[in-house]
Amino acid sequence: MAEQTQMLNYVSAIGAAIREEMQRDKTVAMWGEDLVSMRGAYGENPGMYEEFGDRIMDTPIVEQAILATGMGAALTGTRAIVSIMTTGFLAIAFDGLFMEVGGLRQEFGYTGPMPLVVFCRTGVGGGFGAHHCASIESTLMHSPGLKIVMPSTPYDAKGLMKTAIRDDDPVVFLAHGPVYFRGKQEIPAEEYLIPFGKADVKKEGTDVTIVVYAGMVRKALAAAETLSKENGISAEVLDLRTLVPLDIDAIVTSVKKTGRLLIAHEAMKRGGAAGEIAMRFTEAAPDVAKTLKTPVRRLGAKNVALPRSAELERMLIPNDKDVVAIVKEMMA
Amino acid sequence: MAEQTQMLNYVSAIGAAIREEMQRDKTVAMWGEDLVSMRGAYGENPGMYEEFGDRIMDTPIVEQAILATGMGAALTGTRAIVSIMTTGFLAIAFDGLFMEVGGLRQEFGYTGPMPLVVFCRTGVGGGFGAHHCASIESTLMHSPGLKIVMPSTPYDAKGLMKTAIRDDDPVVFLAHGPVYFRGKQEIPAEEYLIPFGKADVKKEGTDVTIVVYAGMVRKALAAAETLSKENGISAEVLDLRTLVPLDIDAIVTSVKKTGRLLIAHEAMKRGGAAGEIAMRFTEAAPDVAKTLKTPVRRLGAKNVALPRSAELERMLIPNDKDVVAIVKEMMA
Amino acid sequence: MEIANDKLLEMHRNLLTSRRLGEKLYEIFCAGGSGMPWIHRGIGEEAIPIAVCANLRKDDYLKLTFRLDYCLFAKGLSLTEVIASECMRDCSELGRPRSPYFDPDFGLLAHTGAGGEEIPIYLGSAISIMLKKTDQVCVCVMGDGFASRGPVHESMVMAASWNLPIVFMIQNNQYGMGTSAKKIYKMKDISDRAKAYGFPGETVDGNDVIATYEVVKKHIDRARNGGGPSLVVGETYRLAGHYEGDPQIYRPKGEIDEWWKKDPLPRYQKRLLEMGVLTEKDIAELESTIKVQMEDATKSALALPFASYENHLKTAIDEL
Amino acid sequence: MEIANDKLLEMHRNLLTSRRLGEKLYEIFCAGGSGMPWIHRGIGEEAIPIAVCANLRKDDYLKLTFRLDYCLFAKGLSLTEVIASECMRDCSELGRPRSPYFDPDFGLLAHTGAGGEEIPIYLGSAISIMLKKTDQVCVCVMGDGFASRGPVHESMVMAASWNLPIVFMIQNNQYGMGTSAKKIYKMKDISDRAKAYGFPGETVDGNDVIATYEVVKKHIDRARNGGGPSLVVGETYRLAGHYEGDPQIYRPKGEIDEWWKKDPLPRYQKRLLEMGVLTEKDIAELESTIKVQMEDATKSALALPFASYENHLKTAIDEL
Ligand SMILES: Cc1ncc(C[n+]2csc(CCOP(=O)(O)OP(=O)(O)O)c2C)c(N)n1
Ligand SMILES: Cc1ncc(C[n+]2csc(CCOP(=O)(O)OP(=O)(O)O)c2C)c(N)n1
Ligand SMILES: [Mg+2]
Ligand SMILES: [Mg+2]
Repeated sequence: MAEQTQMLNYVSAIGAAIREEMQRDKTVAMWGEDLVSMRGAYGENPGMYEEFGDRIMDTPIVEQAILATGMGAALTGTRAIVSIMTTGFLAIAFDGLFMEVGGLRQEFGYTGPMPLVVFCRTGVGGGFGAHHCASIESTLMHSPGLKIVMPSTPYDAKGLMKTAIRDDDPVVFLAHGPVYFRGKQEIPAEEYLIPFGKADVKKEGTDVTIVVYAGMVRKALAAAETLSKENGISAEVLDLRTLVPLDIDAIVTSVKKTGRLLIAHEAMKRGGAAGEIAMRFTEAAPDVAKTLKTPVRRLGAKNVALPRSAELERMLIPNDKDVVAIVKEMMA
Repeated sequence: MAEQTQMLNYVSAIGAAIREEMQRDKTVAMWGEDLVSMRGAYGENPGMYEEFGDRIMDTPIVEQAILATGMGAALTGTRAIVSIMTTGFLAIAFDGLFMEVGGLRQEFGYTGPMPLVVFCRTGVGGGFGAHHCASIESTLMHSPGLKIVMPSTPYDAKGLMKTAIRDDDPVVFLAHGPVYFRGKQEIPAEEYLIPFGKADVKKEGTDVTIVVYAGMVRKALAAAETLSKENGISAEVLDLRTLVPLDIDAIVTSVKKTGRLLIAHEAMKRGGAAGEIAMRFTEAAPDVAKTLKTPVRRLGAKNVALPRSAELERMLIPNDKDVVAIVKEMMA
Repeated sequence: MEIANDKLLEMHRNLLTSRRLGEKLYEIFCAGGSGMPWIHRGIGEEAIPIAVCANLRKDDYLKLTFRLDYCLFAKGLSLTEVIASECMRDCSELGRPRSPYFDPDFGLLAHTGAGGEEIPIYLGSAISIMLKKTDQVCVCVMGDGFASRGPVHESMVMAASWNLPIVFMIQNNQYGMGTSAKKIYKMKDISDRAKAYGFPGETVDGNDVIATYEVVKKHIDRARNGGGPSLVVGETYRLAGHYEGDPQIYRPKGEIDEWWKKDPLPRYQKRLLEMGVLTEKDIAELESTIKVQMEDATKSALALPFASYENHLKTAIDEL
Repeated sequence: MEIANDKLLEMHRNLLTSRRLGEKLYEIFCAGGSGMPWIHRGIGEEAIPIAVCANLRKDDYLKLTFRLDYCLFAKGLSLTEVIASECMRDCSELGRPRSPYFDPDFGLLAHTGAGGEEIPIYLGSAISIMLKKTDQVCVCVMGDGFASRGPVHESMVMAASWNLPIVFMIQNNQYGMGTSAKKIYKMKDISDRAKAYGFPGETVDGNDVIATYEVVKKHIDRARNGGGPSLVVGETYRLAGHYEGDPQIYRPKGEIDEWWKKDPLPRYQKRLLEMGVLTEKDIAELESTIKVQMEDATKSALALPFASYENHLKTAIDEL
């Protein structure tokens, strides 16, 4: 059995997915800053240039052009993966991403393929300041045509990246930076794909549904353990994996069972994804909403900028203790 | 009494506010595309150059620089107003606006003043396509340090613009383009300011609270009239006027009375402001939320790009009939 | 450079067609109800797009300025498709995309509402060309105004660094909305801008069809043969207001009249007459042929249905 | 150009201080627990910021590259303030902003995490200067890498159009992360870029303190006297890795050793010794004075409290 799995960390799982897809399809190409010269800005692409040559390329520091060339290439026969170092720099290319990649085809009624993956590191941690740790996924949800993937584990990251590369629509793949090199997971050696819009129950429970993604998954799981051990509360942890499309059915199913809904993310609270998710839930299942045992709650980072301080940063974003505390309130 | 009021349309009311503040304070200056050569991209600044000379200036077509120079000038002794033609072009300057204007002072703990008004035309209408009609206000709510003003009437526009110019923090002033030249309103000749974070009850009612801003206000008022005449339903129309700060107290007060909450905007539904507002309401008043007569509802544009067609556009964004229909559902 | 008579005549036919098409679109706009949300006229600036198209194949990528998109018929679109696109009709009944302005198979990736954003998008097509190792090229024509924008610069940096098969062209019609290009650009020759990227730059009289054809050809051939990017500046003039209704208070007296004298259409016709390539009779005949084509195309285009709400909703990627 | 001995000695003191300060910060970083989230060393590149600062007044606006922010002591910050800022301490106990790197009264508007975004922000200070009609100037030093970015270009367009009092400076240390500037810029001389804007451009050996001082002075004086913007390129070399821990696989063998030979510190000292402005003894004395200052400053800086959570929350504009 051992040869049928590999132990991979998060970033290697993503690398493996890209490599497999580049082997499978010669039209896949990838570019961004220092993918060759530094083997990826975070050292995530070892051996790629050696294997694929000029299908992996270094760009100047021109995020707007990197992003938009991805779109143009994707319309003209290339299955493009463009790498933007961090979501803070995605903000630089916001117009191209939000309006053009996310809307221009629709604006003109063009229904042909545009297979583009925007690959970007995201996630709070390290105290590197707002641009290196920004979480702007909720702003991208407001774009009409962007699929948004935010995996929490190496397994999910690999399966979702393969789906992203094969998708004929543009996909924003937001990789969770703080876990890039943190811990390995057993990954099947044989190929698997994870469909978009399917949330994953990372832990079953009966008292409260905790909807999370990316960096909050780990914290929610830790909280669920504490809640179970110390308070006898059974929390279900639902990992969305993709924000668009959103697996609203999974949320409704879970809340039908638990009667309580908490949505938590590391992104800033005001304007974060939680409000949208809560509203979607209410719209999709007004009857379940009416019979909630307690109003929907959310957790997000404090409504201030992230400073260059790992310590302040930690205090600003929700942790497992915050999850425990709010769930206890919800059970009271 | 007649000499104590003037009849002004929306855009002239804004112009009057800017003119008064430029007269009052010599450090106020304004720049953007074609403010002098065309008297404003939408002809909204007649006579400004004649009166203020080089305190009103034409720029090249460089939205990123226009926006960011506003910030730099505001930090160095200028009370800056920068004009960005439409919110679609605000997306171009998104990084500067969202991250730098909205966060850099905080990131470095600088507490000094930064009096910047970002003046921008917004609002759907005319079929000019996504960039000229985009509504991206909800994405800006996710920035830590941006105040967001979206007035619906000439009266509000004037009073809020004056407050914006005197504010020592950056303010995004999103003027509702489709009503620029549509109808005049009686405006006091003497000076008045409207504080931020104070919603305005545009019509009182007892059955349902309709929370709106900008272009939806007019439609909600029309709907309220229909509901009252044809269905005997009494709707309260609450015009937020500023999205940040949000007058959550006014919402709670109204919903306490009506027991029903509808939030409507012309912006695209997914990721729009409604989700955030609903969540804030639930958080601020969980007890009121528990006793709602029907779950919170929202209206927003369909989740697709705006095409270059006035007709399709009209079908994609909510109108007064949609408000009537959803309110009737909520009352059923 | 010797230009074949066929090419000269093709360009004449296209130049005349573009003039009449521009006039027809203006007529349709003024009549109202066509579905055209606005109009930004390109009259007097048609020589540049026509000379560019004369050097391109169907599989080359081309961006024109939004003001002259209607000249895309010279890239292979039918007049019907052009008029239909301008009027928000649905061309799928013709077996084409809803708007043929967005059709990568014809080398067209549309334009965006935010000027300048297209340049790096089109640059992406040059990356596809490089990866596929074909001999296609990409030509991006942009206005003097939008040329100021950041993404244009980033595209030039990247094109130079990667030696991509792209020709950047600035159609300097002297104005961006109400702002004179002279107030923005302080160098004598805008094509000096190429020096910032280390590729060739050249300025040409953009109202002279033959001169423009020759200069553009040189740079397109160079790009096609692996020579990399370059910049061509075509000097012309915006004879119309920025938009229909523009009071044009910014225009110095007499300037327009001077430029009407340089109108590329009579200039080119005079030249061809002198060269003996064309007769007055040919022109008259061509005029009447075009007139018929134009009426037919207008009729077919306006008979097409408007872009449909139901189809538009199908572009959603998640719930509506 | 005749440079007064005082100025020469001031620059020497600052150059030596900057070297020792860089070493001290590295020591603090390696020791851990200081609050410094990362370090990007600027060793060997100090001549440019020092020569720039030697031409500025307290009320002039200055942006250095993020890598050499610590040289801001030469603009008037104390060593304590610099070390405290790097270590996320709160300087308000010193009667200064929490981070003196963001202090418009000292001409400092901080740097952003996204390189290049500061340039138009600083350009805004040049607009304030223009409006106030003072004789201040703004100097923006940026790396060869970030110089590619769109907002830098837009700033240059706008500066040229408005004739603003700003000097753009590119500190070409030959690399942006792992990417060689030679792979990006295909023109022989990066200062040719100025030709795209119609203002002067000049390249200087950025490891030669005196040459850099003279060239920078010329352009700053010009801006101060209403002459408008210009571009200076200082050629230097990034002797350290991009970040601490960078395996530097992109570096050609031997390149670093060649550049160590051009280290501006010994070069400048040799020059001053030759000129008789300085003796070996002076240097030794200065070294020990700086050593003491550095220890004192470190102690005071690290004794300051970290930026406080409560104060940070006060920056919110609405509910938390
Ligand atoms: C990014 C952006 N900013 C502003 C506008 C508004 N606008 C429309 S056309 C135009 C002028 C463009 O000038 P130029 O590029 O010279 O083209 P021309 O109109 O002369 O053909 C402007 C500013 C826009 N569409 N996009
Ligand atoms: C907009 C943006 N893109 C990418 C990065 C990541 N990054 C940090 S430093 C750097 C290289 C900068 O090169 P250069 O401007 O030459 O400065 P140097 O490091 O050589 O001092 C990059 C790409 C960033 N901080 N900002
Ligand atoms: Mg123009
Ligand atoms: Mg560098």
